[in-house]
Amino acid sequence: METIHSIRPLLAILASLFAIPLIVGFSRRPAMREFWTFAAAGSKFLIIVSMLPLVLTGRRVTCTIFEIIPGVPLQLTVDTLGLLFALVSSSLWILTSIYSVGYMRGLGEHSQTRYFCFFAVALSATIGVAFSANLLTLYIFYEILSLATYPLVTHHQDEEARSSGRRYLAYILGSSIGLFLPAMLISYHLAGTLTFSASGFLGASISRKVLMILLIMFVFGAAKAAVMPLHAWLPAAMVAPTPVSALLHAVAVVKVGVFVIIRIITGVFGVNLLKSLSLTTPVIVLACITILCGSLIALSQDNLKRLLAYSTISQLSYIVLGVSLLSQRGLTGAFIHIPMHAFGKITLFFCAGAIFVATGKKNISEMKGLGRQMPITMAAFFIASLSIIGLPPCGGFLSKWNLVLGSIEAHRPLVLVVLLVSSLLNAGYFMPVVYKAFFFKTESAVAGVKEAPLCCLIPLCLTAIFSIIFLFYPQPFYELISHALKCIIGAGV
Amino acid sequence: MIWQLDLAILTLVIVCAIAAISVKDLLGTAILFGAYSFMMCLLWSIMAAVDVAFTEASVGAGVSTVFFVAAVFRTTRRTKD
Amino acid sequence: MTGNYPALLVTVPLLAAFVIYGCSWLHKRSCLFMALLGLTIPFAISVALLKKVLINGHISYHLGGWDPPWGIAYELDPINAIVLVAVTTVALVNLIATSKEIETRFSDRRGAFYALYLLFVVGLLGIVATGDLFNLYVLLEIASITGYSLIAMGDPARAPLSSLNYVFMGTIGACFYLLGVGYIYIMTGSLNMADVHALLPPLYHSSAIVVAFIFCLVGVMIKMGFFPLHSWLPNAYTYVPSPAASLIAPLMTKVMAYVMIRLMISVFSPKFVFSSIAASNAVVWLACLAIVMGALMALAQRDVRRMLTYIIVSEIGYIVGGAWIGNATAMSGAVLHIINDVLMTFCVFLSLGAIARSTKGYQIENFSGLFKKIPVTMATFVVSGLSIIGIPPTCGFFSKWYLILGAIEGGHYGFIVVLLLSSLINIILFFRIFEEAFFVYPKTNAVHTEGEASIAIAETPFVTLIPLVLTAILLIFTGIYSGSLIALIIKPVVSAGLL
Amino acid sequence: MKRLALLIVILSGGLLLYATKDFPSWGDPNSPASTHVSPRYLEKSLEETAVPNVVTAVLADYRGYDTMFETTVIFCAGVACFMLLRKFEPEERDLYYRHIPTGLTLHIKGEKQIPSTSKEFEKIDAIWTPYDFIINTVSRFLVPFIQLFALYVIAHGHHSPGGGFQGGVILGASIIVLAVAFNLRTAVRRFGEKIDGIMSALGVFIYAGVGAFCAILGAEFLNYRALAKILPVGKVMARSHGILAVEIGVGIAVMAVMICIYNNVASEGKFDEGL
Amino acid sequence: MDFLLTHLVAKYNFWLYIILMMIGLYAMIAKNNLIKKLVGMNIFQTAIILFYVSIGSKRGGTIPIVEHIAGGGEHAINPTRYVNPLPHVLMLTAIVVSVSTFGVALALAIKIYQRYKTLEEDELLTRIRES
Repeated sequence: METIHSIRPLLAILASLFAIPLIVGFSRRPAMREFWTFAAAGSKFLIIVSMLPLVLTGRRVTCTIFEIIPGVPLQLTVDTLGLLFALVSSSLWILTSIYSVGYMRGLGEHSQTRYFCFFAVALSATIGVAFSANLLTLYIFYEILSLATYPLVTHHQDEEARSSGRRYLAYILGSSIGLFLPAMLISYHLAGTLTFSASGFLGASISRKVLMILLIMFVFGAAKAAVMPLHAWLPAAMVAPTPVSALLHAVAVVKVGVFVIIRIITGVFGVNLLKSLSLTTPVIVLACITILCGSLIALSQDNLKRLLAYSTISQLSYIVLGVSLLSQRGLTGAFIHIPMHAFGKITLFFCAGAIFVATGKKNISEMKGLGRQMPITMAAFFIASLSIIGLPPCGGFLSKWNLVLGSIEAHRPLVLVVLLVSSLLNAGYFMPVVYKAFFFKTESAVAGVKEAPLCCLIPLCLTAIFSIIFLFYPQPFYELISHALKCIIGAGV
Repeated sequence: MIWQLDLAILTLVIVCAIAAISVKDLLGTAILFGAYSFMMCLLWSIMAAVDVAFTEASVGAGVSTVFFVAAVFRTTRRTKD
Repeated sequence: MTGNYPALLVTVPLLAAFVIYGCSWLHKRSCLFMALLGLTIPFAISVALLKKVLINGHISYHLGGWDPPWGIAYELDPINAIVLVAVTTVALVNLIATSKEIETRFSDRRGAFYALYLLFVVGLLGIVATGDLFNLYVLLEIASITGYSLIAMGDPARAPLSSLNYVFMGTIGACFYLLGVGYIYIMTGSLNMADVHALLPPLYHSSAIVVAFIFCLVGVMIKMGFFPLHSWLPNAYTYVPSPAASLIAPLMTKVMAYVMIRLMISVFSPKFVFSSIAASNAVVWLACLAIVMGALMALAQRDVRRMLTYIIVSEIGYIVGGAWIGNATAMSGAVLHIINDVLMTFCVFLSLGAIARSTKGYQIENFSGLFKKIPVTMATFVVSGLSIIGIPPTCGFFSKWYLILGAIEGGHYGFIVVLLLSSLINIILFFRIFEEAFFVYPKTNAVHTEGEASIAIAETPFVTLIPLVLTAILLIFTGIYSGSLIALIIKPVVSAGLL
Repeated sequence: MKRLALLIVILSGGLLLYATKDFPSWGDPNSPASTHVSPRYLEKSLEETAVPNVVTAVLADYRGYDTMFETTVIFCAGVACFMLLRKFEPEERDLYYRHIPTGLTLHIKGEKQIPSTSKEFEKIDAIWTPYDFIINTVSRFLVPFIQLFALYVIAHGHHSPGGGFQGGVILGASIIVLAVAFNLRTAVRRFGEKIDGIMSALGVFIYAGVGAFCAILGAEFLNYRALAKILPVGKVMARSHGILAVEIGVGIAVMAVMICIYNNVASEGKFDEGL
Repeated sequence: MDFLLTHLVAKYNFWLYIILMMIGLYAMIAKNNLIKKLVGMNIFQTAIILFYVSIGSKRGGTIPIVEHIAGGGEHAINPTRYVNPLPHVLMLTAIVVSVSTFGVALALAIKIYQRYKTLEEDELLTRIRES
C-alpha cells in the first residue's frame, strides 16, 4: 500500500487546539469566541475531507512526529476506518457548536469560555485517537480526552456534578491505567512494537491464555465503550450540559471507546488470529449481556437523558458485538453503526436539550402532549428513535441488518435472538415517549411552550434529515468500509 | 605499646559513655562527655594518631564541651532520663 | 579553562557562597545578584559538560593534580552530567522564582540564607560528580547541614523539632554510610570508586564487604527517605519555608537515590548486587511496600504539602524498586524517574509555594475556588499533578512505562500491580485537590450563579510565574523527549554496567 | 521505643560483629589498608610536597579537596547558627546600665538610651553579676599566650602535629575564654560580630580561592604546583607554601566560626551578657 | 582459646568500637531528652572515628611524621615504620563534621526550648498536640 507523508493529520488535530488561545483571548466577547469555535470546527472538517480522496484511492497518509520510545514513534496514520470516524465526529462538531451556542446562551450558563476550550481539546483528542498509528499514540490521546471531558462533566460545579465527575474519572482513568496500560506494556514486551498492522502485531507464537487475558484487559481497559460492568459512569455523566452529552457521550467519548476496541481487535490481534483461536467468545457474551441489560434498564428510566444514556450503553455494544463476530457482514454492520448511531443519538440528545431549554423539563412523565407545542423537535425525536431501533426509513436499519446477517454468517444464532429482542426493547422504551408527546393531552405545565431557539432547532433537524438520507445514500460509507475490510480481512488471506 | 593501659582506657571510655547518657543532670552529662572525649583522645595518641588526638582534644574535649555547657545554661539542666 | 569545568562547576557556587556571606555584612542588596550569578555559571557549565560528555565520553578530572586512588577524582559520565544539569536547573530556576519571597521573608539574614542555599547546591553537585567514597561523605554532610538549617527556618512552632529529628536520622544515615566506607577501606585499602570497583571482585564473598554494602545502602536509604526509614521526611518537608521546600524536596532525596544507583553500579557491581547478595527480591518487595504505604498515608492527609511529602516517599519506592529489579530496562526507568521526579516535585512544590500566597494554609479546603483566582498557577499545579499520576504525555508516564516494562521483563508482577495501584491512588489524591480548586466556590462567596465577577484575579507575580510555566512546559518536553534521553544518555551507561 | 531501639542496636551490632571475622587483625602491617594506597603517602610526601608531617600533606594536598569541604562544613555550621539563633530586635526594650565609677545600676524604660560612646556607663543585663577578680586577671594574662600557641600550631603544622584546624580552634577558644571570664559584651567589643562574619567567609574563601587561583594559572584545581609560576620557589616548595596558605585560611575560618557558634549559643542570639 | 586469640584479642579494638557505637545508637533512639540524644550522636560518631583510627594503626608503627634531616637526605622511607596516615586525615574531617553537626543541633535545641520550655520529647509532642 502506498504511503504518503503529510502533515495534514497533525493539522487536523491541531486545528482545534490553535483555536484555544483565541477562545480564551476573546472570552469577554462571546460572538468572537464562538466565531473561533466555528472556524476551528470548519477548518478541521475541511482538512479531514481533503484527505478523503487520497485514502479512497487506496493510499494512507502518515505523519511521524518523533520517536518517543524506541520502536514506538508518536505517529499518525489516516486509514479508512480512522477517517470514517474522524469524518463523523468532526462533522458533528460543527452542528454541535451551533447547538451549543443556542443552548448555553438560552440557559445563561456560566464559564462558557472554559466550556468551549475543553470542547475543542476533546475534539482534538478524538481526532487524535482516530488517526493514531500505534497503541501508544492512541493511549496518549485517549487519556487527554478523558481529562478534557472531566471539566465538561462537572460543568455545573454543584455537588451532584462533582460526584459524577469523580465517578467518571474513577471508571475511565482507573480502567485505562489499571488495565489498558499494563495490557499495552505486556503487548510491547511480547511483540516489541505497538504499531497497528492489518494482520495484528501480536503473533500466534503467544499462548492462547495470555492472548485471552490481554483481550479482556483491553476490552475492559477501554471503559469508554461502557461494556458492562464498567458502564456506570455514562449515566452519571449525564449531569453535563446537553451539548456535551450529545457530542461526547453519544459521539466522541463513547465512540472512541468502541473505536479503540475495534482497533485492538483489527490492528493489535488481527481478525484472523482471533478467528483461528476463537478468542472473542467472551467478548460476544459480554456485549450481548450489555445490550440486553442496557435496554432493560432504559425501560425503567423516567429521566430522558438517563434513558438515552442506557440506550447508548446498549447500542455501543452492538458495535463491539459486530466486531467480535469477526465475520465480514458483522464488521460492516459494526462500522456502519458508528455513523448511524452517532447521527441518531445526537438527534435524540439535541431534542432532549431543546426540550430542557424550552420547558426546563427533564423527565418523560412531564412531557405529555409536548408534541403539539414542539412539533419539529418531537418529529425529529421520532425519526431518530426509529433509526436507533433499526427500522426503515432510517439509517439505523442498515447497521442492524448487517449485524443480523453477520451473526448468521458467524453461525451464532443466539446473537441473532439477542439482536431481535433488543430491537423490541428499544421500541419499548422509545415509543412511549413519542406516544406520550403526541397523543396525550397537553399538561398545564408545558402549555404555551414554544420551540427552542433556532440555533438549537436547526442542528437537530439536520441530523434527523441526515439519518434518513443515509438509508438511501449509504454509498460513501460503504466505500470506506469496503476499503477497510479489504485490509482487515484480506491481509491474512 | 602497653596493652594494659590501652585496655584500661578503653574500659574507661565505655564507662564514661554509659555514664554520660545515664546521668540525670545535663551539666554532669556535659562534663562526663568532655571526659569521654579526653579519654578518646588519649586512646588515639596511644595508637599514634597524634593529629586526630590533637584535634579531638581541642575540639571534642574543649570547644564542644564549652558549647554544650553554654547550651545547657541556656536551656535546662533537668532531664527525666 | 574548559578543562577545569568539573571543578569549577562545584567551586563557583562555593566561592559565591563565601562572597555572599562576607558581603552580606557590608552591603545586603548585592546578595541576590551574586547568588544568581553563582548559580547561572554552574548551570552553563553543567550544560557544557553534558555536551562534552556526550561527544567525548567519560571525563575524569583529577583534583590537585594527583592521580587516583591517591588524590580525589571527579568522574563524569552521561548520567552524572544529566543529573548535574537537573540540579543546577532546579536550583537556578527556584532561586529566580522565589527570590522575592526570600528577600522579604529573610530580609535581615538573607546573606546567610543565600549562602546556605548555594552551599546546599554545592553539596549536591559534588555528591553527583565525585568519584571518591569519602569525598561523597563530606559533601553529603554539607548538603545535610545546610538542609537542616534551611528546614529549621520554617514554621517556628514545628520546624526546629522536625529539623532536629532530621539531624538525628540524617546523622545516623551518614554515619552508617561512613561505617560502610570504612569497611570497604579496611578490606581494599582504597577509597576511589573505580579503584574499589576493580579491587572488589575477589572479595565478593567476604562478609565484611557484604556488611559494608548493607551499611552504605541503609545509610543512603535513610537519607533518601525509603519507606521504613522515612520517618524524618514528612515533618521536615512539611514545615520547611517554601523557597527552600522547592529546592530541598525535589533534590535531596533524588540525589541520594542516584547515589544508591551509583553505589550499585560503579562501586559494587551489578554482579555482586544481584547475584552475591541475592536480596533483590526482598528489596523490590520492600519498595512495593514503600509505594503502597506512601500512597495510603498520603491519602490520609488533608494538608496538601504533607500529602506531597508522602508522595515523595512513594516515588522513592519507584526508584528503589526499579533499580533493584536488576535489568537494564528497569534501571533505565529508575534513572529516568530520578530526573523526571526532580522536575515534577520541583514544579509541584514551586506552584504550591506560589499558591500559598493566595491561601491561608495548605489544607485542601483552602484551595476552593483557586482556579478562578490564579488560573495559570493552578494550571502548572495541574500539569505537575498529572505528571505525578503518570498521564501521558507528561514525563511521569514515561518513567513509569520503563519501570513497568522492566518489571515485566524481570517477571516481577507484584511491582507492576503496586505501580498501577499507586497511580490510581495518585489520581484520587490530585483530583481531590483539582476538584476543590476548580469546581468548588469558596465558602465566603455565596453567590452561586455569577461566580466569575466576584472573584478577582490575583495571579502570581511574573518573576515567579514565568519560571513556573517554563517548568511545567519542561515536564511535557522531558516526557516527549524521554526516548532520546534513554537512548542517548541513560541506556549506554546502564547497559554497560548491567546484563 | 526502647525495645525497638534495643532491637535495632543489637541487629546492627551483630552485623558489624559478624563482619569483623573477615577483618585483618588489628595493627597488621600487611592489611590492604596499609599496603594499597597509604605507602605512597609515606614514601613520597616529603619528596613531593616537602612536608614531613604526612597527615598535613595528605590533608591539605593529596586530599586537599576533602579538606576544603570540611572547612566549608564548619562554615555552614557557623552560618546556620547565625541564621537560626540571631535575633536582631530585642524582645523588650528595658535597658540596664551600670555606672562604672559608682557601681550603681540604671534601669531605663522606653525609647531613650545612653550613647554607646559613653565611657562611664556600661550596658548590662538584669542578671548581671560582678566579675571575679582572680579569674579575670588570670584569663587576661593567659589569652595572649593561648593565641601565640595557636599561631605556632598553625604555622608549625608542616613539621609537627597540628595545623589550621587545631590552631583555629585554639585561637577561637582564646576569645571564648574572654567571653566566659568577663562577659559576652566584652568579647564582642574586642572581636566584633561583623568582623567575625567576614573572617569566617574570608577564611574559606582563601582556601577555595587558592584552589581556583591554581586553576586560573592553568593547572588543575588545588594543584599548588602552579603557584611556582608566581612564587620564587620550585614546584615542590610551591606545594608546601600552598599548604601553608590554605592552613592559614582554615585557621581563620575555624576561629571565626567557633566564636560565632559560641556567641549565638551562649546568648541565644541576643548578644547580651552571655553565660 | 585459639579462637579467642585470633578473633578477640587480635581485634579487640574493633570489638570495643562496636560496643561504643551500640551505646551511642541506643541513646539516639531510646533516650527521651534531646540533649541526651545529641550526646548519643556524638558517641556514635566518635566510635566510628575510633574504628577508622584502628584501621590505620600498625604494630610497631610510629606517628606519621617522617624523619628528615635539614638539607634533605635522599634516603628511602620505609612505610612499614609509620602508621597509616590516611584514616587520620579522614577522621580529622569526621571530627570537624561532628562538631559542626553538634553546633547546629544545639542551636536547634535552644530554639525548641525557647518555644516549648522543655527538651523532653514526649512533653514536646503533647505540647505540640495541644497547640
